[in-house]
Amino acid sequence: MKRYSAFAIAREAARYHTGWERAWRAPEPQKKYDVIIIGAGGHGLATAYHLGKNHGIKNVAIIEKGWLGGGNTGRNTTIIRSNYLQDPSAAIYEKSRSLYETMSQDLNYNVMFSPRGVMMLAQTQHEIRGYQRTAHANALQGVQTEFIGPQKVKELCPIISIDGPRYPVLGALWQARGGTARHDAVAWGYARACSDMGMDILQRTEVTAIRRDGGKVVGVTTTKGDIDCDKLGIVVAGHSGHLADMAGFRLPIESVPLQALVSEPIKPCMDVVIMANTVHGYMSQSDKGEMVIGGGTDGHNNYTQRGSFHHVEETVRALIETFPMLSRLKMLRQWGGIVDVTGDRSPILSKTPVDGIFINCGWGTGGFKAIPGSGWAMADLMANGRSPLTDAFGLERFREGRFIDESVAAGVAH
Amino acid sequence: MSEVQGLLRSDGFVAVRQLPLRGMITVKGDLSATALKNVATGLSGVDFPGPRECNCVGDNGIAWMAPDEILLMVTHATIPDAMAKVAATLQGQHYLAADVSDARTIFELEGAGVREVIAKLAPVDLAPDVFPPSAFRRTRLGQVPAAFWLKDNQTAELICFRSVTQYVFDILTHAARANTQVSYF
Amino acid sequence: MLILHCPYCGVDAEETELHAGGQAHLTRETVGSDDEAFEDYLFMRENPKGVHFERWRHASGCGKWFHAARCTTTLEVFGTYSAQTTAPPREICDAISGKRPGWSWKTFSARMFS
Amino acid sequence: MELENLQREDVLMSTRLAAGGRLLNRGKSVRFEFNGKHLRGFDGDTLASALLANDQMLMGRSFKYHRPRGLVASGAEEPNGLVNLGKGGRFEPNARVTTTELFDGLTATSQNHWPSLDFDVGVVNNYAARFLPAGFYYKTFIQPRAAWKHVFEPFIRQSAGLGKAPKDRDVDTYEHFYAFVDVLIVGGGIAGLQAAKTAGASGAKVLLIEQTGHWGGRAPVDGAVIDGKSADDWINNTLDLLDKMENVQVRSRLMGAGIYDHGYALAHERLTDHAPSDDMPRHRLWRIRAKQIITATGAIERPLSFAGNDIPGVMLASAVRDYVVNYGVSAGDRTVVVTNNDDAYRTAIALKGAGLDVPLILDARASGGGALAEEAAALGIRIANGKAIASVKGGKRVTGVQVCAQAGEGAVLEEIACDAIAMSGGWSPVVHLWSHCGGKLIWDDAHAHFRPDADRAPTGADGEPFVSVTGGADGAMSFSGALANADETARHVSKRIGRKAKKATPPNADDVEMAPLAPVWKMPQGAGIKLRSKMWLDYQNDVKVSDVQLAAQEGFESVEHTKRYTTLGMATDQGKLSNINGLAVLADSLNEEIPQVGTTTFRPPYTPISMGSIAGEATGERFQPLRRTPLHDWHAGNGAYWEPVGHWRRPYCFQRSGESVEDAVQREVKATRDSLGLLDASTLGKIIVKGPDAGKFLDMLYTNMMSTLKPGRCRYGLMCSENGFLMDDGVVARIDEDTWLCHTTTGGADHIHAHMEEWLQTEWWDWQVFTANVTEQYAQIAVVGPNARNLLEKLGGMDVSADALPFMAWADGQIGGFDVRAYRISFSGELSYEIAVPASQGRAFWDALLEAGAEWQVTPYGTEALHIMRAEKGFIMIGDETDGTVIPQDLGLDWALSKKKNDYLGKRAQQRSHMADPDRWKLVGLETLDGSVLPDGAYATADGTNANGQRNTQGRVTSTYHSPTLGRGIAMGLVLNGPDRIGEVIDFPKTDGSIVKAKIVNPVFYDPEGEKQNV
Repeated sequence: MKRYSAFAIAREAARYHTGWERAWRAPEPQKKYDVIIIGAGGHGLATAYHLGKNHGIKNVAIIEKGWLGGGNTGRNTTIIRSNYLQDPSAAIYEKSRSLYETMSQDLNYNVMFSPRGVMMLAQTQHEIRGYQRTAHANALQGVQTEFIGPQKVKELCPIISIDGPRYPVLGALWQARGGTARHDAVAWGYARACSDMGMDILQRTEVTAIRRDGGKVVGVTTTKGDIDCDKLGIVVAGHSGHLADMAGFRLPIESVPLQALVSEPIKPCMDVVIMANTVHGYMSQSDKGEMVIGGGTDGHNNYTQRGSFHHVEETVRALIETFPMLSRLKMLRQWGGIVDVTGDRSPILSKTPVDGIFINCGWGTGGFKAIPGSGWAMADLMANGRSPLTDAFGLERFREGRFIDESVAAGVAH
Repeated sequence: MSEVQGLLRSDGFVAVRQLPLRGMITVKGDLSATALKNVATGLSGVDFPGPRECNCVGDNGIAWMAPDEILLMVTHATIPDAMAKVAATLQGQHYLAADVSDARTIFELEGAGVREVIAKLAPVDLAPDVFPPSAFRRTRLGQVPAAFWLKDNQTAELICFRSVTQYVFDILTHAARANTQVSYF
Repeated sequence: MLILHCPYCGVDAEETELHAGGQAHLTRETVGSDDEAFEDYLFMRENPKGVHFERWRHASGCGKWFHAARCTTTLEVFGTYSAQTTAPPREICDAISGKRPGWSWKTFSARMFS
Repeated sequence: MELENLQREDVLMSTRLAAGGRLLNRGKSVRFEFNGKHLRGFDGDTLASALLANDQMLMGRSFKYHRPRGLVASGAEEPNGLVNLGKGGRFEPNARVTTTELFDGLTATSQNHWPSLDFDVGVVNNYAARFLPAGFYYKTFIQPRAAWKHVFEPFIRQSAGLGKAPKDRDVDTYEHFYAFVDVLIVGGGIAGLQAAKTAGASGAKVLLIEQTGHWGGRAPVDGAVIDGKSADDWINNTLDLLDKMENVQVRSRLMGAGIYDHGYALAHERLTDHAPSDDMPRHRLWRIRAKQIITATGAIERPLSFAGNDIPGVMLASAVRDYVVNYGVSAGDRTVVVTNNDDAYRTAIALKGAGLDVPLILDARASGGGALAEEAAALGIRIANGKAIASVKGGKRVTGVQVCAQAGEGAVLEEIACDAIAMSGGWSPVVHLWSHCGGKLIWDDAHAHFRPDADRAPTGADGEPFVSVTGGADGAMSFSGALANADETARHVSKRIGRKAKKATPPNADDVEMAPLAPVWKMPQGAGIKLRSKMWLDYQNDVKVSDVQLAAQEGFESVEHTKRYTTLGMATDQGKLSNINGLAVLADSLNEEIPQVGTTTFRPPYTPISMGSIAGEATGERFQPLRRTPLHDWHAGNGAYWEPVGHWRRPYCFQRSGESVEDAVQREVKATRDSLGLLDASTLGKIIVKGPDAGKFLDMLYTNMMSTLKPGRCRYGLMCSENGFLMDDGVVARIDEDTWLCHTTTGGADHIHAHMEEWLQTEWWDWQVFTANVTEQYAQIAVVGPNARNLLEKLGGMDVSADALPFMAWADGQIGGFDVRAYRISFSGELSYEIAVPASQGRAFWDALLEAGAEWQVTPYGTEALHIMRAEKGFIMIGDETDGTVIPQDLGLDWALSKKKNDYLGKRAQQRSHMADPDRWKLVGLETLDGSVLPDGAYATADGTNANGQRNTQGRVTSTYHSPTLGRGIAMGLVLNGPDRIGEVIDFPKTDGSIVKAKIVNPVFYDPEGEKQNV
């Protein structure tokens, strides 16, 4: 694989860039792999990457129904933070955030990780207390956050209106080392690295059946024929229930649309990521200049990748209340993604009732920030049968009543 | 906007007026039972409404709220007697009657554009052939629950919860501002 | 932006007047049921790509809960009906089978309670 | 030599023609300002036509290379003409000049350049263009790690973006409107008008909407003759006819923005953009429910890809024609036309007709054109068939073209001086609205475009198609074709809604014979990489043919990959001009057919709509409902420091002048404990539960027994979710044999009522129970403190003595002449009554209490004093001690969990292993050794770290206050085995790392025997 660098670009420029090679191979499937990962989204590719990098397991296929990175990886609002309340969440999200810091170098692919800081606004007394609690928890979890006052909020984000009228900003939970990254690049960078390790990324290949020998998985049937494997990872946000059904087990999952929108691009005016949970909206400005805005989920199952417009209305009016300047911007584009929501709104990284099948799902609205950590942990789980980062996220927790509930800190799990 | 004796009022292309307290009793029970029908019509002096209808003359009326619920309207002062009458009549039956007069605010909207003022705020088809006078609708007005009916093609009465009186007045007034007619209906 | 017909008050209500209540026809498990049955009752959901039975409340209307049969991939609504049932009525099932040949309530419930 | 002359004349180009301009009112001159220059236009101009008329072709700079950008189009598809419009509270970035109607006093500045439009430093990117191909950022700026955030990213962000960020609060207002129709028709061209006519004739309710301020679309510009009349006449007749139809509404300046499920359509109306006004809404967002929707959105002309096709002066042929015919403006004096189809000849003919020079028509088709070509030739215009543009000469303005053979590799045959180029690569139907809700497309080889596939239309709630398409949007490329198609579509749609349109023959238009188009995706065919690197696909985002080819070469084979890798079609025009051309280049690079490659997804809105219109009326005071208690105004007038609780505002405390919030709270607590306090408790939920099965129902709802409660008595109850967690609490009063009144928390009122109804309607529907939420019927006031009884007795009317009204009893009666219901309950540990009066009496009763209570220095207190007093008593608070993960057992509330009942909501859940775990954290009191106040939300550390390196913990603070009563900090918290560890001291680190030591104590800090409340 030719390394990317300014020099490489200069070299290629001389010949009008006719010399660049494919970022990833387009192979035909082998008969058998040690590990098959279903789903070439960020989480699936990251899992494969870490299987190879951390555990030397490189005879791996990643099977993708459509195009790699074509699901929620490329449809989210790219927020990266780890200021979660509960220990298990903080552990995996902080692992993830730290991996983001070196991802461009690790992958030799610029994923544009921009640690510009993430701010969760406290606009009620209840939120203040919730975020102060989170700040205390984070301090013991090794997550660097602080609770800041309204003036600091205004300094960090001049376009915000801190004096209401309706919901004055009373403070914020501030994680200076949170930020954003270029979502597509994360998938592309991992894909290029996996391909370079000899892994096969099989795009436009749909899994139509999961083959078992009694209680153990032996392979999958795809639109390109049968492929055998020893271990199978299901990492298909939005379609997890469907795949689990094929494998013969059920999940505590519901799939709902989550909506997002962007404004037309404007010159830089906001260099932080803002989350306002009382009014429910979150926003950052992309490098292109668009205000990237995320909102809520619909309350009903829906696989159309089209949400209901009134959620967009709720989000936009809420953000205009806190950012009056938005009113005269225009909405350029709105879209929806399908997210898997679990009983406690925390993810599932777990063994399954079928021997050899592992599942990674249920990230709800918070999946992007977790990609590298989730891949790291999932690879650990698949290679070693358990991982300290995934122990708390097992399927059995619902039976035991041992939930990981993040909503308690007045924070929603975006 | 001005305040006359504490009652809100604004005049745009449609006038928005808060009306004085009206006696309102939520009655839940078997709407097909004669006793219930009789006490309701007896107290209000109007015919018992069919589904999605409201019959109302002045302060007295009956609105069909749900298959097992009506809103009985009487003059505010007569509430104690009305409550007693209902209790006496329906005694022994399974029913619920609650005085909700003070939990509600009632507005009157008056003007040729009354339909479109409501249509700016509620997801309801107010076309004359679809929503004639005496049609009654419980729905969402802006961000709060509300119910309304047309007394005639110029006049509507609208009920909301007391705590959001100011909000409902504000959005109605905004919708009724002069020069903002849609001229749709 | 869905529109559903409220079988109680007869209003065609739009989504903003309704409250979604999740999967319909769950059987309540309680004291005496084993952990698995109880877990199923609380958390395991059909979440189908296709025909789905769900609960809705006409929240800013007559306040009644009702059931809807809806396709989660096309959002086609096959019908709405009383919430006071433990299984979809025959005409609803027929309507669905008419539109989705090969479908039947049994296969649905079988998967649901397997 | 000739070229030099042209350079000099350059400044004289593009002026208003002496005659023409069907949309202009030449009688009315309009003043406006661009980049500080004071200019004039006419009423009827767009900002684009007015700027052009003032010789202002250069309008902005491109996104990436900051290349000079001029007008390309005349409508919504314009990618380049974007300006900062207006000032202050009416400032709008990225306003599209082609859809901005000129008005007197309009001010605009160009965007994305520094220091000036003519000299832009950012253009260095242009000289470096060869080093900045598609996706170059992914390949560089990788080392050193910190550089991206601090060096590269700021630079890229600065040069990206377009307009300036608005600074001031919007001074305009917005609103929504709901419309319900049988048939919505989007697009007011001749097809839309005809469809409205036919659908209207069926009696259906029809709404016809048009995004611009005028009707008829392209037909008048293209000289259509319909039923022997000029297009303009036919349009006006038709409008009159529609106006007479009661069941038809036509609206202009109303753009179909998006189509959503179940017939929901979004339309954006611009009421004052063309005439700013303070007393009208700027925009109105229509939410339309249509049984059927017809999109008659027409088609958009495609550019041709030749080297230098982005130089100002290169425009769509149709746009050049529009400016001449509609606005009497010439884009240039010498215009070379280049095309692969007949339509562009109309431009040459129109220009000639306007007395302008057309030195040459380059027709890429070896076989040339049809009737229109002959007409052009007859006018003496030179036509070169099979010829193409090798490259365009010029910098900030076209100065000439180099001609080559389309079939070749670009060898220059001759050079022609010109100052404008009118190009046409064919037409693409506007399929956006069709596609928003799932409509699929098919590839039409003859016209080389995608058009809607009628067999795969969007389907509605009934599973049947609800969107149809007609006219140019359906690929009908002739007038008569469009009209016939419109009539047929409208009939079909009418049938779908059970109506029938009267028989009538569709109008007939004279069509010229057209020669077939020849797809041309690259010009010339064999262009080498040098030329391909100068062929622009996306003008705004600077995406070239070579970029798309590079993406394909690197394996970005999905159209979505290519789009995201190159940013093709991601600009503010969302690829209206570039998508098909880019797709064709991609297909070519992959050796696939265009339909195999497919298109990207079309998402709403069709063109960008204002955020303000989306928020509608919900701004400022109307942003959200603010719920007010009957005493709200008194609070507001007496120093209330508000705390939002749900949509309510409750006084946190009442600040006196010069008093801090903290001092006020402490004062209120002391005054209440020492003498007499009043609390507005009106927000507490009050729900009547009545019926033969009400007791049985409440026994299921509450963890404790309610059926055994005696009439006249009250009982504190807990409610759990079916998942076992404590969700609400409150005092339940039994009113009579079959009636209970349940108090809930403030936040609980609505959702607990909904919770009750849910169980009654969906699980226990055979139980005879009715409920009613009467929360707002009453003003409820807590009269608290040693003098509470004295106050009520002073007002007189009912016996409130310990015997007549003992603790946890209630009674109806009169106090001070008010009809009241008095509850003898206490949440403060003091002698306390909660008195409910009808809401309309609330304020008067409150005033009476204040007046009579003066002798005991009666003190209204807020929520914080309430919290402190309940904490001093060790009472839990929902939302403080509970957070959705806490069960009653954690809070030592086992006494409230009935052992007699074999079932209640949450009981089974609480038997699960984790909830039955003896090691759950349990409620205790906490006292700092130094008397300080424990930090809110602090955790107690345990030894060591867990497997993930996180510090182990053994408890946390749930509420913490300074107690004025005890003069020290007190707190409640959940601690591992807490109740068994009374007296033990544990560590609570602050966020700064310093440790606060606290002793585990009994949570009841004040009057543990309860003597005070029980007097």
